[in-house]
Amino acid sequence: MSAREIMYRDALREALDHEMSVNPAVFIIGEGIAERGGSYKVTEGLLDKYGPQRVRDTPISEASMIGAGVGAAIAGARPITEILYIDFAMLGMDQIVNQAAKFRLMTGDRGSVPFVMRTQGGAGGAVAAQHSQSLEALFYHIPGLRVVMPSTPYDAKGLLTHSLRQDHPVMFLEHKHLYMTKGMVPENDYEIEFGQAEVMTEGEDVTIVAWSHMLLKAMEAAETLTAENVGVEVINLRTLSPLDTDTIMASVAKTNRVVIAQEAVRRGGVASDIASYIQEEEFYSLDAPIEIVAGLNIPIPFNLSLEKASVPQAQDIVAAAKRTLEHA
Amino acid sequence: MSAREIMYRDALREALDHEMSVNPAVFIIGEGIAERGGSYKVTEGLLDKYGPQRVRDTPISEASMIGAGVGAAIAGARPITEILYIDFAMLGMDQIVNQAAKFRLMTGDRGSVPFVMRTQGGAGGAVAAQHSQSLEALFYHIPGLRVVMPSTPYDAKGLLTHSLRQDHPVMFLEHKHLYMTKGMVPENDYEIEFGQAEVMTEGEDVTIVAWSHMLLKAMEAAETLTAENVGVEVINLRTLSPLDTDTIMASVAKTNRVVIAQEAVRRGGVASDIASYIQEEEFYSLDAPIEIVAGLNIPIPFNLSLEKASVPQAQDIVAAAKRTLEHA
Amino acid sequence: MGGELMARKKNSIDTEVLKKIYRTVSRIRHFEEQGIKLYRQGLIKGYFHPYLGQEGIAAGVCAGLLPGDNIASTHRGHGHCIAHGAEVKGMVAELLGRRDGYCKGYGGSMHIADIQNGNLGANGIVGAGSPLGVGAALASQIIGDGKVTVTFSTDGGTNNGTFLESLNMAAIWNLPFVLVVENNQYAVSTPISEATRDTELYKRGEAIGVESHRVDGNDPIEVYEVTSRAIEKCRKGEGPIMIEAVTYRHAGHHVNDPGAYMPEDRLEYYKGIDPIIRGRKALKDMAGLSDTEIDAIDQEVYDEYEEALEFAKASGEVTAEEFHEFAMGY
Amino acid sequence: MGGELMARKKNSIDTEVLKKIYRTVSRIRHFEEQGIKLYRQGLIKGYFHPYLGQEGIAAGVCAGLLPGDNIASTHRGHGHCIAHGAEVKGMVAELLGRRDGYCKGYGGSMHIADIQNGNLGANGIVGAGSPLGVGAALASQIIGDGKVTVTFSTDGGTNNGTFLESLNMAAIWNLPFVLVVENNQYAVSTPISEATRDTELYKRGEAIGVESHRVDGNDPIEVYEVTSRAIEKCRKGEGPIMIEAVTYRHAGHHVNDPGAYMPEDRLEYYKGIDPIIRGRKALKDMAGLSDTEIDAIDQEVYDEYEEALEFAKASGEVTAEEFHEFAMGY
Ligand SMILES: Cc1ncc(C[n+]2csc(CCOP(=O)(O)OP(=O)(O)O)c2C)c(N)n1
Ligand SMILES: Cc1ncc(C[n+]2csc(CCOP(=O)(O)OP(=O)(O)O)c2C)c(N)n1
Ligand SMILES: [Mg+2]
Ligand SMILES: [Mg+2]
Repeated sequence: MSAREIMYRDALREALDHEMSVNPAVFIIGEGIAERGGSYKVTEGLLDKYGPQRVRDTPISEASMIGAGVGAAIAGARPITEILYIDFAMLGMDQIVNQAAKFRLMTGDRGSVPFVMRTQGGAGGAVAAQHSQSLEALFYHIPGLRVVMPSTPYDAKGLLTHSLRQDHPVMFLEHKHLYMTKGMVPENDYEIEFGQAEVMTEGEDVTIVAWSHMLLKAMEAAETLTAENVGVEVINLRTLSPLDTDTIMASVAKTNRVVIAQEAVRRGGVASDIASYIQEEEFYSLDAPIEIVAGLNIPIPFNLSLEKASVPQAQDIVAAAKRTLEHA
Repeated sequence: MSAREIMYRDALREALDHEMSVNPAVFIIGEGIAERGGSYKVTEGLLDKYGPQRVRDTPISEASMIGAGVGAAIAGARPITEILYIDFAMLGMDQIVNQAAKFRLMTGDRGSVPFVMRTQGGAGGAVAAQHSQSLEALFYHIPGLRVVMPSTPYDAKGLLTHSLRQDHPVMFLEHKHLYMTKGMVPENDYEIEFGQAEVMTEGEDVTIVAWSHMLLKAMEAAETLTAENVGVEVINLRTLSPLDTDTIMASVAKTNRVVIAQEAVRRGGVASDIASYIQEEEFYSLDAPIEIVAGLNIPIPFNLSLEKASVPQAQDIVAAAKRTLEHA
Repeated sequence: MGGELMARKKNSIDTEVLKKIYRTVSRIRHFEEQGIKLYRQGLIKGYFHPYLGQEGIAAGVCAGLLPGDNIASTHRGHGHCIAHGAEVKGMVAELLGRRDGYCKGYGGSMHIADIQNGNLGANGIVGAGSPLGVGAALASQIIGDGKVTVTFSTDGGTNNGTFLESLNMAAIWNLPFVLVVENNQYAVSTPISEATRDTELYKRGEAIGVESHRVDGNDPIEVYEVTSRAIEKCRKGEGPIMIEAVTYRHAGHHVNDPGAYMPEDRLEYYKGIDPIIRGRKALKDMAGLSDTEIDAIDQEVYDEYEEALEFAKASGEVTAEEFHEFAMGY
Repeated sequence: MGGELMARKKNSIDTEVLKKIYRTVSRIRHFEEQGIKLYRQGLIKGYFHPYLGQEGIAAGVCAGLLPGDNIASTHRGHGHCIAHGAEVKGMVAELLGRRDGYCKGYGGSMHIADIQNGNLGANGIVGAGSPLGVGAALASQIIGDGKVTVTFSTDGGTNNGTFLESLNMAAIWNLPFVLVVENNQYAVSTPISEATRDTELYKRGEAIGVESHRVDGNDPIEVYEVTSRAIEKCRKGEGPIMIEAVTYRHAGHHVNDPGAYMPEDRLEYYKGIDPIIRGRKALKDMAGLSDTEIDAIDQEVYDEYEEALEFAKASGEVTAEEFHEFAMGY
């Protein structure tokens, strides 16, 4: 049961590997995931271990790769479809929104869709407007989908393991800047259930809510703030849907101030939704307006400096936290 | 310049007709829109008047109908693509999200996409999970798209006319329950610019923000509340993106209480985003938590009573308004 | 290969199979005729797309499937549901929106499904069943459950890009997948000749290396012969196969569509080669049944429906409270 | 029609056209070779998909277009951009992310566009250019501007469903649209034989009634002959036409891909029929140019690039403030 430091991508691979080893119905399809081991090396070695039936390269047919995953899930398998960039998932939105998410209702709760779509989003490295989006809000708005956004190697493994053992369609959203990050991960298999946020640091003055790569920036901001004697409670959401409102509300009730940090654009993002619950449930606790730190309302430009200017940085979170502290 | 009472669908047709008559680059494609005049009769008669070049039936190829509209717009025409149900727009999300919305940025502001996608959403008449959605939030989150949701015949004509004269991609979202509603509409052409909400009723006690069909329920709620001596200010947003925050904030600053009513599901809807701005900008004006009245977080079921139970009714708005009044 | 109707001696078919096929045709016909009445009475709400005239396809195809094989269906899905073994009572209850319906009244006509028998559901999105069916076939290949999946699609559905994408995927993986395209020559009021230049849709399968056939969809026996062979090939790992079944609706697109755009003479022609007529003829010619014996099958069908209707009407609706509860965990 | 290379006397081509084609091939070759250096120096960021080896297609196709005709391009789009008349300096500036780039540095390699000359842009979504190009052709038909639109697509792009959907739409409307599928036999590392059973992609066009051809994409002259006739047919209202141009990359998928999966002998074979070699040969055989004269063209190309690079390096970047401002109204 020992843990050791490994990379996020290795943690993901361990989850896939273990579930494939114990459950012959688990399989994975995607572009370049077999021989090539995937663009981020998450599936490396799985072809050799599980063979070409269960680890398959696909043509460039995102809509049908997703649809085939949904169909396989309906028919009793445990498919994973890997989509190279979350941007390309737009090609399969019908299968996600109209099929996967609605099947359980449409069948009167008789059918289920234990389907996992793995993909990655976020800005990073000048890959421009169509390879840099953070689109979790689109899935988050669709009832029936589980939206999972691990920030750490530990979460990556535990959440992916759980995803492959539960019965609902999961949008498992990784981040291109996280694959090479490291953290302690147990060797054995374990599950992190959905809807269980983690309080990363405890503090009395301000709550910072974050997910995916933004958690790292939140932690960085927390360090800066702590050094300035501000008590920061950083919450790692892990899953957006279901959302652990209990943990959020408990923290806000204590700190009375909140910053929500998301990489996605400000307009219509998940942060707004979280804010709407907080102001509803903790109206009288709040000492300051909820601050949302988010991306600019514009597609990500190619130029690297402008890309950086388009998404929030740790210093923006620090500034927002300080703004909340200016209120009495 | 006389106005007369006509139906929402007729108002839409007048806008199309007028723009087609003055601008030979305006054309419309869709399923059954030519001979058959469209499922809601919006395009009736246009084939006869403008011929089969400019009024075309398409195969059932939503992704490419939308993509062709985008391409035609880029190339200098003024296309309208009609999508029968907003649910089917999911098939064309790549063209909407990755192409139409991003083209202006990607071309360094040299290209533009004067494309209008007309479609309709909303529950009504037991058409079940895949024909009943309110999906405006998905477009609202994508920078570059204009999201237009007329509630009245007057707005329908003025907003569609404006849509066809401006240069950005427009998601023009109608509602299946509005086509037969009536209202006063000028005979001549006129434009309603985007981002100009209308205050429908003035009042001192509570603001109700709504759009599309929900505005009618908001007006109904306002009547009930007025009869009980509650002063209600109903705001008809008309466009979600751009959003007229000035009008909203001015009202909230006056009433100190807000209800936002949307037909879409609660989680991750546009209402949450509006709430997030209000709590930010009018934190100290608010006397009560912002109330969001919205659909259940589940796909729309077939059974008509359950359908009705899934989307908000006027009485739910009344109840929410009263809850805000319970706060000091 | 494609394009030519496969010639074969029809008298080699087992009488029980012939009876089964006819019973299915009759059952669907009666279900639709009665359903239209219920719709006109306001008892069925929403959309109702009758399968009238096309019954031979569902009946012929499903007679070649084994219990538990999977099917994915279309918006015009009552026929497929019946043909793949659903009980009429659960279907009527569903169309009436009742709790004893196959989908508890949550799905309705456009989403009717019968998971237990392998009917993965009707679909409100034209063409969406193709990738779903390919996925089910993929699951079977990986799990090794020996099942074949049939997706029923439509002429309109072949213009949804997933037709190409998913059939191509099925092909490179040799999946146990049969794509049955019901070419009824219309998409609502748009004739197929306005939707594509080449109305021989099976060619689209051939172009990507898929064995493809065109059959007379109004002849349930021919449909059975061709598809049952296709299904067996797929079961042996020689899939996928595409079958275009040419047919015609007996009515408008949905109950409220008078179908005025359908030329009289064409309609008369297709009514003359009605699957009921064909099915009866087959029972007489190939199995030696008398009219009385065939009428008895019809009578069973009518009786079954009466019972089903009573059952359905007696069923309650899911309450708003129950539904709220369901929504909480959705 | 499709499948056979169209035979034709090549000596009927005007010398100026031959020179233009060669100059384009040379320009693209140099642009890519220098671009790869800039990339390796860390001056170009993001993705860079070289067009090396495929230059004959862009050069041959665009030589048949008129100024102002529209093209839609792929993720491997530098060649198309150059061939359709873009200035190299604006292109280098774009790849360096500078304000004087064609897209102010907002687009980069994957989105390079040249709206003024009718290049509607490279595309980061494989296959997405097909509906866009069909739309542009539709606009031309309706406005009556006499333009033809070419969409450059890829073998991988024919597996995106919009390939079928949009080509079918172009067909029923007889649009002035040419779909050029650059079949370089790979999608990243996946060989086409693993992506589809039938690697003769032009058949997919034929199956929906579209005139379709297969050409040697490494022969710019053959490409020019076939596509220029196709373009003229489209201009007369006899479109659309699909052209599959068979080719091979000289390198990996992008600069950082060593392309180890590409068999040596295949690569050597294709390098032996390189469009530069072919273009030079055509200039000699058909127009009687000397090596010196051809080298002079190359020299012009090199000089032009040097200037362009200086221009690009001297160009600034859009500031964060300016970008914020732009975002406000986006
Ligand atoms: C993707 C999509 N587009 C449009 C519709 C609306 N619609 C429902 S049925 C239909 C016509 C379908 O024609 P076809 O696919 O040939 O099937 P048929 O009705 O003839 O059985 C249309 C356009 C839909 N349900 N799904
Ligand atoms: C829809 C989509 N899926 C996946 C990718 C990632 N991707 C970029 S290029 C490429 C391979 C493309 O192969 P092909 O289409 O044949 O073009 P080529 O690179 O050979 O020119 C892939 C998979 C993408 N850009 N778009
Ligand atoms: Mg049809
Ligand atoms: Mg390729």
